[in-house]
Amino acid sequence: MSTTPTIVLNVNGIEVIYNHVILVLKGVSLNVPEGKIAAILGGNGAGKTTTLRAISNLLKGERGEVTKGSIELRGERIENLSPADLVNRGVVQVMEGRHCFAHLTIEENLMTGSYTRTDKAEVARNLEKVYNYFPRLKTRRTSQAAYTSGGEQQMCAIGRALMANPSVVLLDEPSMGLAPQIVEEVFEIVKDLNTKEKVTFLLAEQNTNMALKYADYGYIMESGRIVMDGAASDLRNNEDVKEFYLGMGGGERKSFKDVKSYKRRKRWLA
Amino acid sequence: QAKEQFFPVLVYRTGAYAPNGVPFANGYVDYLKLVNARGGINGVKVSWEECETGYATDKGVECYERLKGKGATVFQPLSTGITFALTEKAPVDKIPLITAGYGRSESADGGVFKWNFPLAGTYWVAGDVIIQDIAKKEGGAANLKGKHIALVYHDSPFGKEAIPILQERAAMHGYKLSLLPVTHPGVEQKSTWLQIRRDRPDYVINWGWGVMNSTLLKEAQATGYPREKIYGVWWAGAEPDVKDVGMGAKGYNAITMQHGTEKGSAVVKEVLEKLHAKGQGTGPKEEVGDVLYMRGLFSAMFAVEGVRQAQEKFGKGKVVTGEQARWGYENLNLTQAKLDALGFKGVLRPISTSCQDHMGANWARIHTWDGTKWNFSSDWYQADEQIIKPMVKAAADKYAAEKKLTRRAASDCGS
Amino acid sequence: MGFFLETLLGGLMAGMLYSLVALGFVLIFKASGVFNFAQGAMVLFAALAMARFSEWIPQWLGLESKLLGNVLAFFIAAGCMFILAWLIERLVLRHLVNQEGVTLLMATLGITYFLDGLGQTIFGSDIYPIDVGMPKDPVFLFENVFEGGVLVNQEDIIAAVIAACLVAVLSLFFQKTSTGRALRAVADDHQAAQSIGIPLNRIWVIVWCVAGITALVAGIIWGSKLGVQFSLTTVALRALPVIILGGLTSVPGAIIGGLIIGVGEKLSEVYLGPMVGGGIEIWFAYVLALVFLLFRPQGLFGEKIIDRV
Amino acid sequence: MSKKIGDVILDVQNISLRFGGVKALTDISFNVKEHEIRAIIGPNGAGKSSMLNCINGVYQPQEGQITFRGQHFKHMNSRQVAEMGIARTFQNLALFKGMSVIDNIMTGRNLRMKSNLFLQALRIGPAQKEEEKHREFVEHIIDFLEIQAFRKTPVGQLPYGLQKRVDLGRALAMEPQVLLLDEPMAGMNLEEKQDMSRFILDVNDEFGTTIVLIEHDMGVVMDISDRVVVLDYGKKIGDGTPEEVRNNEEVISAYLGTSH
Amino acid sequence: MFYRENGQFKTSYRADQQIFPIAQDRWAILALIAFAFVGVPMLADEYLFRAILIPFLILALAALGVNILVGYCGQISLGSGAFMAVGAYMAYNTYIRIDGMPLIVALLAGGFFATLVGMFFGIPSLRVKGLYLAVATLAAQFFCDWAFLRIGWFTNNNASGSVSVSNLQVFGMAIDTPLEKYLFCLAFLVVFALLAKNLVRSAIGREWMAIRDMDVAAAVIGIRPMYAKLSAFAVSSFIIGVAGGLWGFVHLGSWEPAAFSIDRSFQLLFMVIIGGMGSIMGSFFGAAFIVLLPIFIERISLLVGLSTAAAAHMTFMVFGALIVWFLIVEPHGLAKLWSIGKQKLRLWPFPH
Ligand SMILES: Nc1ncnc2c1ncn2[C@@H]1O[C@H](COP(=O)(O)OP(=O)(O)OP(=O)(O)O)[C@@H](O)[C@H]1O
Ligand SMILES: Nc1ncnc2c1ncn2[C@@H]1O[C@H](COP(=O)(O)OP(=O)(O)OP(=O)(O)O)[C@@H](O)[C@H]1O
Ligand SMILES: [Mg+2]
Ligand SMILES: [Mg+2]
Repeated sequence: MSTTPTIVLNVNGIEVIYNHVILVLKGVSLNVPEGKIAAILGGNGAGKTTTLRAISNLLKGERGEVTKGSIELRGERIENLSPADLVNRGVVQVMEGRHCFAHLTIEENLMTGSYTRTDKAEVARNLEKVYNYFPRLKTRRTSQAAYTSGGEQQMCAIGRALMANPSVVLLDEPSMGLAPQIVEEVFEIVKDLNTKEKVTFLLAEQNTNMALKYADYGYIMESGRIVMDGAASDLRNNEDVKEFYLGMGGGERKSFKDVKSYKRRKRWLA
Repeated sequence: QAKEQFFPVLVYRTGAYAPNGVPFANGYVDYLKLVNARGGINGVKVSWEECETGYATDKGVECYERLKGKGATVFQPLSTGITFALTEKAPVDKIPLITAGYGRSESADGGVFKWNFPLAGTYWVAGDVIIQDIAKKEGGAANLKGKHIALVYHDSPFGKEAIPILQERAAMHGYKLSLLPVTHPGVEQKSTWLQIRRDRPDYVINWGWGVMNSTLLKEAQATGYPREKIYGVWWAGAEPDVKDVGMGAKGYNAITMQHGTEKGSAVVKEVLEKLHAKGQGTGPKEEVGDVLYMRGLFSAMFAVEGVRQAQEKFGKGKVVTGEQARWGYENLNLTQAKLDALGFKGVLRPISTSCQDHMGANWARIHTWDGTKWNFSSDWYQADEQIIKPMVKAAADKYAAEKKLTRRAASDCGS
Repeated sequence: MGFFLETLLGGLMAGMLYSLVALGFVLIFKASGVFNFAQGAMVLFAALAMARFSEWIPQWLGLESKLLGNVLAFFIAAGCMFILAWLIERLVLRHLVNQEGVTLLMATLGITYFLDGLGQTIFGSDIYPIDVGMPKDPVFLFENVFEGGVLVNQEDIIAAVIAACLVAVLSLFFQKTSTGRALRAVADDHQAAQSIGIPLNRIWVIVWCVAGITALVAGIIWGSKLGVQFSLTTVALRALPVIILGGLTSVPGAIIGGLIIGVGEKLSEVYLGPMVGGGIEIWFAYVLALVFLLFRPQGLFGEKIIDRV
Repeated sequence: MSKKIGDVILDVQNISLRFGGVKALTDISFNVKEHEIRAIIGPNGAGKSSMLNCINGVYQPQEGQITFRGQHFKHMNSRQVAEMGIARTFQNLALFKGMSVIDNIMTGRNLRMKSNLFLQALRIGPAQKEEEKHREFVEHIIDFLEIQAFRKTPVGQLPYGLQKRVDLGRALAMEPQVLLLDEPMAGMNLEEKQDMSRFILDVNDEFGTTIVLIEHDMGVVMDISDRVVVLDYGKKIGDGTPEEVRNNEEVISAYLGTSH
Repeated sequence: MFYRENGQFKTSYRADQQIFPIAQDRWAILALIAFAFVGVPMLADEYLFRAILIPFLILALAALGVNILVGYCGQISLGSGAFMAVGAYMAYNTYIRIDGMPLIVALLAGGFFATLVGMFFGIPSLRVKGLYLAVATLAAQFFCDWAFLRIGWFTNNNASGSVSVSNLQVFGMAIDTPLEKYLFCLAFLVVFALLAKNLVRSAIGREWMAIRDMDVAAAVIGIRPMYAKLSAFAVSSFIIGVAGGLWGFVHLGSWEPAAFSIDRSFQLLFMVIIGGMGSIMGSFFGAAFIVLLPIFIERISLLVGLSTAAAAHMTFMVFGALIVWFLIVEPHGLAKLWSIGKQKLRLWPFPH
């Protein structure tokens, strides 16, 4: 791929403040090229979720606001669009913490995902596709979302987003709470959609291993700043990344048992 | 700058009771304007300020506090609840309260209620006269025996004021009295009327205020109860109560506080001429002379005449204090001649108060709605002193005992 | 017996009217999770608009026909409710996305104050009649069966039929259409609903508008019965036990709840009231609802309250 | 490993749990020995969380019984369970969002606070002392979990990972004998998982707390647990040491897949 | 610049557990209390006392009670007016039926009966939640309205159903003038605020908040929902009941059930939410807001020459609009706004 792909999402130096006082993002910039998978990595509280919320314009409900910088979708400024407008433009976010509609059944949850679409037949096909991806959902289709297990809800949330037939998906911690092989499946689905349907992904992940395995490009975030970015393969081979995020310092995987009683803290930022 | 006699005006021009509060307030203010147009009280101009209570007690108290500081002459709360609260405060602040036709019935006893003036009638007067009229219709009090009268009342101290007198009379005449409370504001009366349907009382007495009255008439219509058999208290016998029921209320009776709709009276003509013709009137011209407008008008007249009376003692042409005004109210002597001169000919009868009697008159008539307007339908009645006096005294004594008050000594009367 | 039947019927009719007001509450709650205390104020506002425009329009246009005046007034009042819905969304709800239930509830109380003031400013605070030609006088049924017959009001029957139709249409809408589903989603989680592209703004305008028109219908019926006056707002208090009994989220619940409450309070007032001095119906309605709640905390038809960790 | 694993402390016998038609658990039995770290694994919806809910009285199983320290229970009641010394954390973060970190953890001490309402209102003598004593304990936990900086922050504003830590802290504050952890490491990166593992091991070691752990990260499970139960569709399909489980065919096909 | 906690190190947990850990706050609050007791009496006139300060103090006390139930324990209640009424009427009965009953004891007795009634109506909260509970508590409101009108005993068989008290005395001193009444209410408020603050920062307060935030989790860590909820109802209605007694005895002097109508319940809930749920300070802000604002708006409207009716309508509209506006600006109430302000001040002049 020698031609530089077009940039779908361009986040330019944004600052986000919650509650008028808590400054969380301190000038974050990132680019997501068309048809690629980009990952934001970083520890707890680094600001990954906030970044995604800023893009999908869901900050308002959290009493946060973007105070500086700009966000562009295919060259169009989108800070003032409503989340619904964004979905109409093909950008859908899967929120952290599932957020299924508790009183609706799994199937109804999925169907709400297709709210913006009109072609019934296509929606039905899409629903089948989601059920294919997550057979578990099919068996629980008639139970209210609140009464399904954590993992089932996570699948439901992802499935629901896919029902919108998006061109850009913002995935916030898709792997959280999922069994290992489901995690793998989810990433396979991501890859699948990416290659077959050219869906662009921006994901925030803690599971660095998986993320870097499937992503094309990675951003590493700490305390509200991007501290490192690069092609996923480069990051995978970066010594620091290896040590802090992949647990392979010194080339070998450490047992969780041995981490006991000692503690390292090295950060790119003090 | 000449000093002015200041009259606070508590009004409610908004909320659930506004339809009735507004005409009253208009009349009240118009009269004060008229007084100035006539040259003041012996030359003393009057000034006033309205304060909106919304018929709420705590708002009323706030208004009272706000306006009393401005040298208030007298308060007229036009709400039983506010009256109760102010009854406690007025003696401390030495400001009299006029509650013409409402408030505590026992406050007619000036020996205990030094500062209260339920001028020209209390609820017990009203109840008494209604029963008299019913008795007359039935061909004498003796025929009341075995009759059934239902009291539909506003479930509040205001509504409950009627109960003692009706019970007293029931014990005398042997009619059956049933009590049917209606919860504020009175728009829900279905079960009341179901009960009336069942019991088919011979008469229904309506002790309502505000929207309760028109609702009651509509329900009466819907249940087919003859409107002729319904009697309203004087707060349930004005135009807003029947206007939108129209023909549906035809035949409905209400007691008057002496006056009815008085479009033809001299004072109304004067108001129209001196104020409304010059665009200085309050409220719509068409409503001048309506029942509640008249009530406001003469309430203001009482307030003013008391001051005039006080000036006799404390200095003509001077502004009097609340305390001095109180003396005026206690020594009112509105003869027919004086009233006629003020333009109330045919509207009011003489009123004279004393240290013991803070009511001053106990006359009333009945008027009846003919579908478009109120017409008098009875002669003058006078409430039966034999019945009411002891009741007033007993109730006042109870109040005094509870409050550890002693009756005013004779010597206090002159002050 | 005849009297019992009459009380029962009276209760059912009153209940139907409560349902009509309750319906407005349920609609908004179901569709946005907002417990709209302003419903009473909306009923008043709508009724005032109807009453006043039906008086003014013939004056302005010099119309003779009362019917035409009423029809025009209805549409103008409906238009007012639409504008109101739009303003409420613009100025209030939009800024309160994702807030807690109580906050939203308080906001609607704020709206109540505002509407109370506005309505009286524009339309006045007198009692105004609405005359849509409802028959006022009673009819008596079964006169040969029971002494005195059983009294019914045609007006009540008409009102009940209208309420029933409205409910049927609205329940179909909620259960069967995709918009209905979206509305329920919004009630569950504003943010998640936004995130999948449900346009909260538009949805809210629609729902409040529908609730506004329900309020208008309720206002016309109540207004034609009682006259339009400030006290109309208190009918909302009558509707509250209805909705908690029926379930905050259930349209049919509003109806069944209304009937139960209507019958319960009339029977209690007529048969128990005299023993304790009367005036018990209002608290009896609430206590009745409360007792039901003890057995079904979500009301008869409400969605089960989910608490799961 | 010098840890001495004791007798069976918690014994789950033939538990079955149904929700309408959904069989969340079918005839599950396993036991937990004193001082051990016992993991429960299984695919999503297998019934792991439901199992914990049965143990601490949130759900009431239709069949089976639970024995804790020799006492038999058909149904547990949450309060009883807490008093007996079983604490837990939650999969979906059940923190008290409006309260600060300290207050959240202090609630864990509430069971041990004895002064009555009047003393608390006056805050004199014993009430004050008690408050301070427990506060001290809580400060230890805060130090231990390294969340000193967030002491007074309302937990709702903390990032997910720290909230999980507070959740753990609240459970620890109860000084439980058995600690039930529901996916304590979900949503954490490697470093944080290491920290969390360290906390768990320390608790297990230093306080001798028995731990029942649900976790999807096989690395963690295999490394730190002593024995593992595997559930699938509400049924138990494996039980044994990590080694045994790892090589169990059924477990591999149902859960682990091939890559582990 | 001056508002810093830097350099104020706590050497004991006791020091850190103080109500106001920051010294500046401590001084400010002490100064405020001193001002309320000494300064205000010198400055205020009668109108201010009787029409504004006394109602404010009493309603703030009631709001405090409501806040405990609604703000801290999360049980939304619309029955507060009823609990005030119980407090007032029972204090009245205690006061007149028992000879030589001291005023304070009578007021506390009113509070005690309010507690009983409050706990009784709190029982449904064990099963019914949220808005369902809110509406259900209206049962208490309407029932009490009815009972005090209908049952003669409560009003000492007064024909009209209204009651009155006078000649109030405390320890032989008359509580007569506005100033005395003000100080009397202020003393109540300060004492109760302190006690309430102590409660909410103790174990019981944490139990309430835990129940509010997540009741299932609270049960799992051994909090008994029944105890927590009922104790919140009890404490809250006690305070509300005392406030009710003060409202009747000190502010009105004579009252009828309408003084404690459903509007009062709404008003109190308003205060709590506008002021800030779960904040003692918020109750004061809320009470001030709700008591002062309408008066203020009305005055302004009259000043600009509106008629009484128009001014009243304008008051409604502006008041409603302001409530909405404040909720939008800060859904967590004035107290939150205040603390954000303080946070900004702490950062000033170097934001972030
Ligand atoms: N609603 C909010 N109000 C105040 N602060 C918030 C809010 N949401 C997040 N924060 C703060 O913003 C910072 C970044 O949070 P964010 O949720 O974006 O982190 P994250 O990288 O997604 O972490 P995690 O991996 O734990 O999800 C955190 O310090 C958090 O405390
Ligand atoms: N209260 C409930 N009502 C109905 N069904 C329930 C309830 N709780 C759990 N279930 C069902 O029981 C099954 C087991 O759920 P559980 O939460 O125990 O799964 P889990 O093993 O914890 O899964 P995960 O790893 O995804 O958290 C699921 O299918 C779930 O839908
Ligand atoms: Mg995140
Ligand atoms: Mg689980």
